[in-house]
Amino acid sequence: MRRLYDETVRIAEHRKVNEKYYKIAFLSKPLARTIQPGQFLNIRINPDLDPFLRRPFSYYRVKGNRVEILYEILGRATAMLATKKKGDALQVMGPLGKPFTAKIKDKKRVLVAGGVGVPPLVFLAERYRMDYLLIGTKSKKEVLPKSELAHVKAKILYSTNDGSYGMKGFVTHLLEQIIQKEGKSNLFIQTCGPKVMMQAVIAMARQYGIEGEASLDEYMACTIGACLGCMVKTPEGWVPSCVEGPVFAFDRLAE
Amino acid sequence: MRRLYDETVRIAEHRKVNEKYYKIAFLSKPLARTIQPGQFLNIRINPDLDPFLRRPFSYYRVKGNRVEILYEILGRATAMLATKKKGDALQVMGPLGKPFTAKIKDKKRVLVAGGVGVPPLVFLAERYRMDYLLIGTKSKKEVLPKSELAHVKAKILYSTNDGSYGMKGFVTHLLEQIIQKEGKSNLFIQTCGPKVMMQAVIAMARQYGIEGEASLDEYMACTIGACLGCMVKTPEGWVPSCVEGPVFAFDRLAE
Amino acid sequence: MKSKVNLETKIKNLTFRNPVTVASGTFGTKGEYAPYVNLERLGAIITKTITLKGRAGNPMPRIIETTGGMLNAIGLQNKGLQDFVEHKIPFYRKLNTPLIVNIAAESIDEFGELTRTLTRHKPVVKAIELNLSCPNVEAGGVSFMRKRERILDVIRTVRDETDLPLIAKLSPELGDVLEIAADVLKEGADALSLINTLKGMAVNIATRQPHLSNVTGGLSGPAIKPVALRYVYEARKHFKVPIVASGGIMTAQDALEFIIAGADMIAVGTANFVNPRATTQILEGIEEYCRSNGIRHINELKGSLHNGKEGPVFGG
Amino acid sequence: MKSKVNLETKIKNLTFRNPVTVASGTFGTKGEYAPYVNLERLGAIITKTITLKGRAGNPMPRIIETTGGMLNAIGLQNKGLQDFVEHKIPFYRKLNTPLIVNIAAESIDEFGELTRTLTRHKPVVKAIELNLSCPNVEAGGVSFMRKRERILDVIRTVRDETDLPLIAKLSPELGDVLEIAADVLKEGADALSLINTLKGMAVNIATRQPHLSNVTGGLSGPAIKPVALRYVYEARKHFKVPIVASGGIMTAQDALEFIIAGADMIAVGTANFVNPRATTQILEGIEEYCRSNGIRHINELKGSLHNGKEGPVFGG
Ligand SMILES: Cc1cc2nc3c(=O)[nH]c(=O)nc-3n(C[C@H](O)[C@H](O)[C@H](O)COP(=O)(O)OP(=O)(O)OC[C@H]3O[C@@H](n4cnc5c(N)ncnc54)[C@H](O)[C@@H]3O)c2cc1C
Ligand SMILES: Cc1cc2nc3c(=O)[nH]c(=O)nc-3n(C[C@H](O)[C@H](O)[C@H](O)COP(=O)(O)OP(=O)(O)OC[C@H]3O[C@@H](n4cnc5c(N)ncnc54)[C@H](O)[C@@H]3O)c2cc1C
Ligand SMILES: Cc1cc2nc3c(=O)[nH]c(=O)nc-3n(C[C@H](O)[C@H](O)[C@H](O)COP(=O)(O)O)c2cc1C
Ligand SMILES: Cc1cc2nc3c(=O)[nH]c(=O)nc-3n(C[C@H](O)[C@H](O)[C@H](O)COP(=O)(O)O)c2cc1C
Ligand code: FES
Ligand code: FES
Repeated sequence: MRRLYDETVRIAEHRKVNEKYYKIAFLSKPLARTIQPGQFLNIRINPDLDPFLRRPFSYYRVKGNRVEILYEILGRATAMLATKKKGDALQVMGPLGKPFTAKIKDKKRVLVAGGVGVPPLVFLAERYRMDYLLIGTKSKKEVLPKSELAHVKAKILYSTNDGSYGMKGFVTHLLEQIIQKEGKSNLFIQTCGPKVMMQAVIAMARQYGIEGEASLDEYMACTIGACLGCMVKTPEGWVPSCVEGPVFAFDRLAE
Repeated sequence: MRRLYDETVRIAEHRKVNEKYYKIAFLSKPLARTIQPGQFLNIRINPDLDPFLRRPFSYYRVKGNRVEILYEILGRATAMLATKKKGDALQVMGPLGKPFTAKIKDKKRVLVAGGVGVPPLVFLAERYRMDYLLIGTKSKKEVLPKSELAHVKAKILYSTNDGSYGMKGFVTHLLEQIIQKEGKSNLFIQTCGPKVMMQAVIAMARQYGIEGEASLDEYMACTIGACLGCMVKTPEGWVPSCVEGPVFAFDRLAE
Repeated sequence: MKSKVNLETKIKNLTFRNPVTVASGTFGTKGEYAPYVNLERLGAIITKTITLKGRAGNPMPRIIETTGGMLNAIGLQNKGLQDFVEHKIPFYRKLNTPLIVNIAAESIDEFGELTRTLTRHKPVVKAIELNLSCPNVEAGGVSFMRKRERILDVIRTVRDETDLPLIAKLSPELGDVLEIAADVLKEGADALSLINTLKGMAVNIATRQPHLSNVTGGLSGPAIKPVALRYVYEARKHFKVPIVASGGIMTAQDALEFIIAGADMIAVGTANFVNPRATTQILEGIEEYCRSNGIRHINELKGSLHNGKEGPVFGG
Repeated sequence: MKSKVNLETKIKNLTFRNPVTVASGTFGTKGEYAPYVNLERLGAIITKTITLKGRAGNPMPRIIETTGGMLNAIGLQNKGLQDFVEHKIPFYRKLNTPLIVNIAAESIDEFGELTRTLTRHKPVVKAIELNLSCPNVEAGGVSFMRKRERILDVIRTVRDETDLPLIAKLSPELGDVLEIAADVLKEGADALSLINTLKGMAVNIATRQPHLSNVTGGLSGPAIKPVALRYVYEARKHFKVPIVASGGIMTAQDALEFIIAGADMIAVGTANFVNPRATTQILEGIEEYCRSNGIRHINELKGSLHNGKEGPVFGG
């Protein structure tokens, strides 16, 4: 049987990291044990019935018993989460899902991140030696502060839509440059971010025949494979992305 | 047109007064202007949709711009209210309803209070010279601390169901004693509390032919006479207790 | 300067300055919300149901909160037609906001008389909404078939008595909403009002009694919004007539969902109790949305729901 | 020591150790909730709907939150009867908890075949729940009359094929619930399951698309609790058969409301997603309530709703 928990935790730290992201930290032994980047938590934000469903968030960082998540306000529930204060309680299910592949032989590893996909990839790049971490944002003010990226073991490259930081344009342009520079046969891509971004990354990977993994963020309810709400089409048919994913090898994703 | 407001206020003070009551204070000019004891507020406890309806609470004390309410936890909404902290926002409609009659000639005034009826009657007894304030509780631990009653201009008598404080029994026994002592033709009763208590008080008043007023606490939604949810039967027919009350002369209440 | 959005909405030959109105029975009888809302900013006002003779309604408790909504069993308390004509019409005559009078009756004759009298007050009464579906006064055990027959009789009678726009207010408690809608439109109704409350109940586990004296009541509020939205959407697919939508509209977002699904008028109901300024805030929110989406006339938005996928998705 | 409360519940000749079960489609296919709940404490387990052949279900998005509930349009995704028999039955054989298999089909013949096969697995399969009302696969525009005829055909066919207890799961989307209940009981159903989801929808105002790929979906959760409770109460007044209740049961308080209104079994559905320990917490809460109210057998509580006023009240 999988080891799953549903813990009441107290917020130990909660702060706005920049224009885009908020960070919440809490302490929990069961939720911090043997966590791999790419896994996630399912959080009941209020003890009452609004929001009604929980919301999934990736592990952003785990140190000892301390768990951090990094989130952005996208709708009602995340807006409510942002009003929580130190000491407030959250009800948290985890650890959920399958992580990113940690060890790939020989190949150079490129992480491609955007939006809500940044947290798990920063976690991955802190845990393991990566070669590149490409981060795409709209503008400079959404770029994570240096302090949050101090332990990343990878070369970080930025793209912004408005050119206010790093390269102007989409993060796939950065990826294209890396592919040109490093050679397609030498790369392994791991990506998480907005659907359109991941679709572009996967399309490029397919074009060049590069292997990789994407962490999908389907809308979820149960997060343990019971509701069949978050299915992803694979060669074996529909599978729940909360259990079989959220990380999927590119070649398991329908074109 | 009535002067009614719906204000966002910040909790300035929130504390547990004793085993039974919590006190919340906030500052608001419009909600503190020309308030009479017996009037009430309708409070949206959470900015989200749970609890769904607002909840009515009597004015407990008004000093300058400072408004206090005193409440007990009776169900879900009041339990949620109890989790609010200093600085949290509440959405508050008021001032609502018709107050207790302030000035009655000659007669001696007896206030009979229990449960959620204590706050408005303490307010009344701080504002105007009363003769007696009778408070019925289950036991000693629910009796308001002296500090909360320091400014009451009345002789306070207690009854407790278990006899742990004041007279053992119901508050109507105290009332009976006062009637015997002062004579029925000399009294005016104002009461607020649990329905059964008020029914007993009114029955006794009728028996002795004593005039008085009761503040009813019907379940309410709109609190401005729009939903017809809180009606009380009077000689003129059903009237909304949120607008025509909550204070009603005994002789306007159906037997 | 803010660009102007045209929010004009029509039912038959009647033009409303904007689509925001109030749901019957949730806005008082004359001006209870005036301290919070400028009544002359509303597109229209729909009255609480008026019956021929006054009704005392049900005993207390008449209301109880539920998750995301409330149950009510007011029982159509009102002072009757004569009181309405004498005391309410003069109030609305002075108000520059179109008045829609909601009526119900126990017999066809009463429906006829109500309609005749209200039609005589045409300069003030701009349209009639027929409450065909109040769950709190319906005699129990009436089959869908019988209800349908009764409804058709009502429409025929009322249509004969007036040329005022007739809005038929329906609820799933009556039977198949689309079937009934088709019927009432055939018999001459000009518009649909969707939906009235759903019949529900709540139990007090401490006393083991129903929370409402009437046992059951009508469920309203955002809890029923998905159901209301679906009926508006389905009715829009089938019929071209104007639709007055009600069911859990709390915010401009909610209102916009209904408009996109096909509603012409937005009736704000239970929301008034929770937020007394809901109506005008919703109006402002609709305007704001139109402005920021380059919509110059609300008609561009109405029924604009489309189901084209925007590119492939992994689960799509 | 805590006094023991007898929670035994029966459907026909079948005895369950307690009334707490799970609503079809909300508890996975085999043991997903085992990390959170001791499955052998449940009174019974009801499976997700099984169809004869596997079904792929609808594209994503299949779910969306609404106020106090959610919409789902899973579309009865399942691997079909054969997979169930081969891979799920062995799992449940080892589990000391009665299994109720929920089935649906597009034709009478398929219903027959499903029932025949499941009846052969009787030692494991203890009862059959007929999903007569899934709003996500029903062909649109089917009239209430046609639905009713189809349902009766299904019951007759299935009754002929099995002596397992038959539970008919209904929803107001089928027509008049009480009328249909009377029909299905006359044709041999042993129990009622009330209610399946209500059909609803939600609109994304940013894209002006429906939130669900299927446009509409089934509304579940506490939003529909008042409606579910009312149907359980009404069915209890009319029929003596066991009733399996579902519709927004989140807490023991909710469960107790349903039991007092007349439910025999409590099917916990959407609540599992919000609180994975909902089932056993509800069980404990029911026991606790019985103990503190001096109830020694759950039957004392069932249908104990009474409407006697406790003395006069000012509005009463
Ligand atoms: C496995 C997984 C891991 C995630 N990790 C993170 C994380 O680490 N940090 C973070 O900020 N967010 C993360 N998300 C996304 C997060 O769950 C959503 O942002 C959140 O549920 C939005 O809730 P809401 O009520 O605020 O917005 P809603 O009102 O539900 O939606 C508002 C908008 O947010 C977007 N949205 C809604 N749900 C999702 C979703 N599941 N994925 C992406 N966008 C969505 C849609 O564009 C929608 O229009 C993750 C999602 C998944 C499935
Ligand atoms: C005009 C007025 C003034 C009030 N002033 C105060 C006050 O100053 N302090 C205070 O603590 N309470 C006051 N109340 C009562 C207060 O509004 C209720 O206690 C509150 O609404 C309960 O909400 P809940 O969700 O916690 O309980 P619910 O879950 O709604 O109910 C739990 C239990 O509380 C009781 N209850 C519910 N509603 C009321 C009600 N309207 N009146 C009395 N009992 C009720 C019932 O016994 C019910 O079973 C007042 C009520 C009214 C109408
Ligand atoms: C307290 C209350 C009273 C109502 N009275 C009436 C009425 O008299 N006539 C009527 O047609 N509808 C009545 N309704 C139904 C509303 O007009 C509306 O159709 C329904 O509540 C759904 O909208 P909502 O969820 O926004 O409230 C009433 C609703 C409530 C909550
Ligand atoms: C995600 C989901 C899937 C469901 N699948 C089925 C199903 O396959 N068969 C069925 O009869 N009911 C199904 N239902 C309905 C539930 O069994 C239940 O009757 C309904 O949701 C009301 O209960 P609830 O509010 O507690 O969830 C499903 C409900 C949900 C939320
Ligand atoms: S969220 Fe329920 S199956 Fe994935
Ligand atoms: S609470 Fe609505 S009329 Fe009194």
